[in-house]
Amino acid sequence: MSENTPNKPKIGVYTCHCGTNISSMVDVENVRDWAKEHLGSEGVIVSRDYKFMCSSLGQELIEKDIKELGLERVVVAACSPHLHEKTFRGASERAGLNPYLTEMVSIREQVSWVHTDKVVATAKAKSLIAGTVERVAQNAPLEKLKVPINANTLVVGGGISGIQAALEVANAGFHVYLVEREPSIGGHMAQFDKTFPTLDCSACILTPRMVEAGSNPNITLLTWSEVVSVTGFVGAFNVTIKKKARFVNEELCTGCGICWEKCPKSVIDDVYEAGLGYRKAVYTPFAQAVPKYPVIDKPNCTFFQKGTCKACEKFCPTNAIDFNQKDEYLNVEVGNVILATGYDLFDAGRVTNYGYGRLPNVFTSMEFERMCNASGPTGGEITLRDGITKPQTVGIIHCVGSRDKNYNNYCSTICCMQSLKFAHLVKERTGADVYEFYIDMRTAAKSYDEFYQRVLDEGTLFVRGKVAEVTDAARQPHEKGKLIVQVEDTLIGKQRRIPVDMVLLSIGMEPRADAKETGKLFGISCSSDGWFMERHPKLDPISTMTEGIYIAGCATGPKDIPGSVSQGAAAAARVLDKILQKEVELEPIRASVNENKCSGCRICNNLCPFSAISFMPELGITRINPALCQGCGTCVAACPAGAISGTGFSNEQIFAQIDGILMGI
Amino acid sequence: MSEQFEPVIVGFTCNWCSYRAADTAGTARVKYAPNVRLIRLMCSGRLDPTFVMKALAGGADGVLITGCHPGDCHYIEQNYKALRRFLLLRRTLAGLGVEPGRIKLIWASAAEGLKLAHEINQFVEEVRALGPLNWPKWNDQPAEIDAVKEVA
Amino acid sequence: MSNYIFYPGCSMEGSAKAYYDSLNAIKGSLGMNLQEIDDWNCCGATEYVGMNLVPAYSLIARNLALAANQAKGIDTVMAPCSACYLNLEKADYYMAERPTLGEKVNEALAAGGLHYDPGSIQIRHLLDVIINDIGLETVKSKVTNPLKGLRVAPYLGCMVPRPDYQHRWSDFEHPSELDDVLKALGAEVIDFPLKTNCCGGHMTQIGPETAYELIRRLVSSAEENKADIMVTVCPMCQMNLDAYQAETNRYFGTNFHMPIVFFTQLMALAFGKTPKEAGFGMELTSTKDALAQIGKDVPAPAAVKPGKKREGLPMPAPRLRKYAGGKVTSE
Amino acid sequence: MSNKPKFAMYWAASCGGCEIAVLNIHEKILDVDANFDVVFWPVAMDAKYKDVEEMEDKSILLTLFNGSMRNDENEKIAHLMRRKSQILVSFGSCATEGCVPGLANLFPVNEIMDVAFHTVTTDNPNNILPQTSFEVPEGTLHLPTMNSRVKTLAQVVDVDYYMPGCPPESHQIAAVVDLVIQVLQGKAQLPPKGSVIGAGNSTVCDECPRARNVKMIKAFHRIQEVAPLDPTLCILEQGVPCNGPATRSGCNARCPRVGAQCIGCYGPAEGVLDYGARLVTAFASVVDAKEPAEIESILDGIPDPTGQFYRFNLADSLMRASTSNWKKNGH
Repeated sequence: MSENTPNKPKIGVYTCHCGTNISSMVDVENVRDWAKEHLGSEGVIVSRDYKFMCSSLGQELIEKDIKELGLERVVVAACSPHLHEKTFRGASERAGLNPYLTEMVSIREQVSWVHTDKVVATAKAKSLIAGTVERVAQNAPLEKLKVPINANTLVVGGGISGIQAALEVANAGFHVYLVEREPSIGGHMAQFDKTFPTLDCSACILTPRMVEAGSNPNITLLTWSEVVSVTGFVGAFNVTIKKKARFVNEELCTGCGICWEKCPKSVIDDVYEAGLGYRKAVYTPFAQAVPKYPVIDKPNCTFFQKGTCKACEKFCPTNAIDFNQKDEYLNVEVGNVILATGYDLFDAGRVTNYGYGRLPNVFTSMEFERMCNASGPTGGEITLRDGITKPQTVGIIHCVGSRDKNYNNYCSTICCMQSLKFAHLVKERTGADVYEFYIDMRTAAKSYDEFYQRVLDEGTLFVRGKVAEVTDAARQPHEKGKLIVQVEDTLIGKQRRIPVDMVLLSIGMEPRADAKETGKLFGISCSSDGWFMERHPKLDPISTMTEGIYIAGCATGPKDIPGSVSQGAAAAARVLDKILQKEVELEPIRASVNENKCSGCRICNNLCPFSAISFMPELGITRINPALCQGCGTCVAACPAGAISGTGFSNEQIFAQIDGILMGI
Repeated sequence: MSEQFEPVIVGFTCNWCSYRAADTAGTARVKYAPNVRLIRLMCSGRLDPTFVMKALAGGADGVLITGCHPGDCHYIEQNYKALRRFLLLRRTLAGLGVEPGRIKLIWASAAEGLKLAHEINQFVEEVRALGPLNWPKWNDQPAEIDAVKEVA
Repeated sequence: MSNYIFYPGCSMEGSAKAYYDSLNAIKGSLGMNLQEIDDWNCCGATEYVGMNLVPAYSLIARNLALAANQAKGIDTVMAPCSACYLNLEKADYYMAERPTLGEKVNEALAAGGLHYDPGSIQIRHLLDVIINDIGLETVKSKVTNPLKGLRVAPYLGCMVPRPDYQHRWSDFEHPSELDDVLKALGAEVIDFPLKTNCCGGHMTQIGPETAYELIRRLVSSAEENKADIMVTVCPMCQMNLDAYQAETNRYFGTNFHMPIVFFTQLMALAFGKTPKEAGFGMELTSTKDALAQIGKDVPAPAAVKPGKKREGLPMPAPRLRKYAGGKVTSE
Repeated sequence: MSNKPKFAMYWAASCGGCEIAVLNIHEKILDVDANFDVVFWPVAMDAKYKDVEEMEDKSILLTLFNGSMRNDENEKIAHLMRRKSQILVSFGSCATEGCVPGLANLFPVNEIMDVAFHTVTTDNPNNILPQTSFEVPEGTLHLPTMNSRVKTLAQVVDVDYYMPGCPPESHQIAAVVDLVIQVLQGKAQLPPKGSVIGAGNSTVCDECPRARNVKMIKAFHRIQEVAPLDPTLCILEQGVPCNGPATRSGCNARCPRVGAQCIGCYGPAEGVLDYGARLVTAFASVVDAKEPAEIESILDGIPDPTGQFYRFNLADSLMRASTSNWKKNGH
């Protein structure tokens, strides 16, 4: 029933030498002549070879044949289609042939480069070509799908990466909805004291950007908010955003701060102060918060819990406190989405042998950031938990939770530099001796290694080895009352016990705990590590498999600030490119349902992760939305009635290719 | 060509992981057995059991199906659907006397050129050990009565 | 009543009699019904598996096979001794993980008409059973005289929480189970940093200096943390820290006095049993001061009647021997 | 002899159900008689092959040929009827896709013989097997020779139309008879050669009144294990393998309507290359599991997938027969 059509289309076969890359292992001339003789019956009317098919001359060869010989199909046997499919389809198109009537055969990556017997390799090349010749005869001309683009953009996550992305798009004159979970934008960067390697004050460089984002008329700032549902597709997403009740009327509030001065209830601040400091039940996370409006932390608010207090309401000069405020749900239409949802910090408590949570003077890197910060709980004083004692010796442990098969295999990339920064700050402010316990030093970015050298010169002591444990169990008198770092110094090949007063754990980054759900919400996937997955890890690191959804910053993997900023900007550039095109072109590889054949059995209904498949109860049949369809073909292969067909990879094409490949047998 | 039996194997790859794994193997000049001829699909989820049957009935001695690692599918989770089909297909073919060892499903990420090459070599050996399948070319064109041998 | 197949192991009848007695003293109130494995044998302790796997595992698996036969609906074999527990776990785990080993072992068992399918029975330590089956609430409810003011150092030793094949323990560096039980008894539990460090095991026999150092670390850390008494779940640990403490003092010229008992002994006390019932008095490092903290007295050790002094050499004197040459070789 | 167009029907390897189905068209049978001159219909009237052989080629207008190609006699007559008929209809599942006789292709012919003549149900002490020729005083007697493999009619001769069903539904037969008569009267056109007639071009679900939802199946059951079957809900959804989704419509969902799963007698839908493959992918698609072990255990609910998927279609499937069939027959 799939048997080849009686009158074959005119096919041209072009075999590339690729210099000697192919011809050294495949007898190209022989292939050329064979194709003419043996595939003539299959419609091949011309077969040529050329040194470099992808060169402009090579392409012209094809264009000329299309025009003069009226070729209806083109097969190029050369490298992988992932390299040059666009090239040759472009050539065909210039010559007036629908690009989707041109196919490539990979006889370099799949033949000449991986085999060693020229006879066998040539034979394999022939059978692959035969397969593609049969296939291409079944190809149908296709048109790219065009979808109009809504110029509004959604940016999820108000860290530095999201802020950057939002500003770029807004400054280009398009509207942005910037959604942030916390009461203020700023993200992790707002918590840091200094940034490596320049030692700029983090707040000083971040605040202006935050203010800009807060005041830009093209940016609708939605803090204390979360995206709850996403429907639609590239160009026309429909997003529902939950605005959690602030219990503060933003119209009336001036951010004067009287409410949190008067609020009697202070709460340990686990988010911004990393558990090292306190905040009130009504609060803004930090002084430079954007927006300036506070939120009331319901579970901790005396009024909400006990029914009395209302101190904030009493003292508010503008009556902005509103205990009756409810969660709101906002519906927005956007054309593109940028996810910059950032990272979670590794829970140091999981590495029990480092004693975090048990041994008071073991701190995490974020705790230390807050401690160093002039606006932090100790006003920038570096002390032990008691808040008084200055440490004489400090041990900094690298790779806590990273590069360790018990926790995370990956390198968190920033810990080395962050640890060096800490070493510098400790020396600068306390003059204490500092030990860095590292597995490898990774300072590979602009002026990072120089900073390493600087810290070396400052006299920080480096011990190469993975710390086995941090304990307070002294073995020798001089260890008494200290924290002992037990480590194998791999450079001298000895076990060492180094007594210190304070231990800093350079904890790694982890994907957000809810990254998977977020991924599902936006129809993108996570890698096995849990980070959002790029369309291509090298060549397309900020777009995803779902058209119109872009990812930036640490949501895609551990990154430093420059990396996050550039990704934010890059994602914005992609979005602008889409917006300015006014419509997107989608690859026309799509599935469609033959409604006469569809019996509405609904076998396919649970197969599409992009929810392109929907059942029409009134018609008793299933339909596929071409704009949502990503072209994977799973439903095509699944339809028991053979009612679903897929362009580009139709049954007929694959059947023919199988026949062709097995022709010689 | 050596004397030993050289199996003919048809392979199906997804466009994103395993086909790129083949590219990676090529770029790295990893050498592997030439017995497998790859057919590119967009996703292992596209694999219709008919493809496998057609290949075997058409003279292939084995069929290799490759896709992205579970959890890494570029279409989120379609490789799981390929897995389910593969498992039921293997049972069905066993009922027709096709040794389960003749069809194999492997996961290979774009980076795993070496792994793909290794898996291909291994599979070729496995099929070689099973020997030729050479399914009969059924003489379908309505013809004169074909000679029937005495039985019983 | 929750039923368990019970594997006491050799030490319970010897060096760890206090463990045995105290367990018997409390099992009733905890509603534990223990069916001892008939005709059980030694688990091979810590050395044998290091020498020759098949016989070692066969020795262990024999107990498992017996237990499985005896099970009759009981799915758990409980061992109070850490070494026994670990050995049984090991055998069960590796017989499954290495089928060939499993076959060899079963071959050996077959000689005795036995067979064991790994995984067919649960292997659990007494502490695990008390925490997860009986539950802390029950334990609390049985406490009649809480151990108020007694500072205890909970010491598990290395064999219980590691390698933890079945993921039964809260953590393999700092598990909290023992602490929780002792807290439930009303004792003041110190955060003992070395709770899973090694006691030296049989190094006391083959490299005493090494063992002494390990013992020293444990005892001194317990003292530093102002513990009145150390509590363990392991006969080996108890033996090393108790019996070799004096040796250790002598070796380092220190003067540690850190009694160490089994957690079941303190449970028994807290449940209102007498120190004697709780198996006190058998330890070598006196628990007198410790028990004084909770107003208890240590029963006088059963008077050992002086054995009659042996005279002469323990072995027969060398006899003159003549050789063919007729030459005397020794006198 | 009248000059009415001639009609013939033949019965090759089949059960006779097709004939019954034709008679089941009730009074319509009279139209057949009124419009046709029935020249050859072994089951209904006496006729000899040589009578047919003597007819002019193409002298029979319509032949409904049922039954599969099991032996050389079947094939001879197939060729004969092809020569003599203008319109040759592959009538019923046996002729069209091999049907149950086609399942013989799972075994070598000699095994089938053994089962038929050597099993306990057959008292055959002297191992007597039918011979294809046998000498008697009067001369040589002949029996048809078994083909190595059961074939469909179209695999032997050129076929004009296909009419699926085991047997074809009588209302469909009636419809076809009507059509041909109308064509004779010049009121209608014959469909293009090679088309399937007397059937729908969707699948059974299209005609099935049962409610259908998204399917997530955790276990497959045999129908008798699911009692009571929800009379209003899709049978497959209730875990009973129902071939409806892949089976050509036209029977008006006869079996599902009366609470039995579709077993697929109408064969594949239009344009489908392999019927079984459609069911493999359909059933696999609704399995609700991701872990290989769980998937396998769910699939265990379909104990004989090959039989489930190829009960009617084996002889016309891509594979046609099992290796044991063609290997043992030294294909």
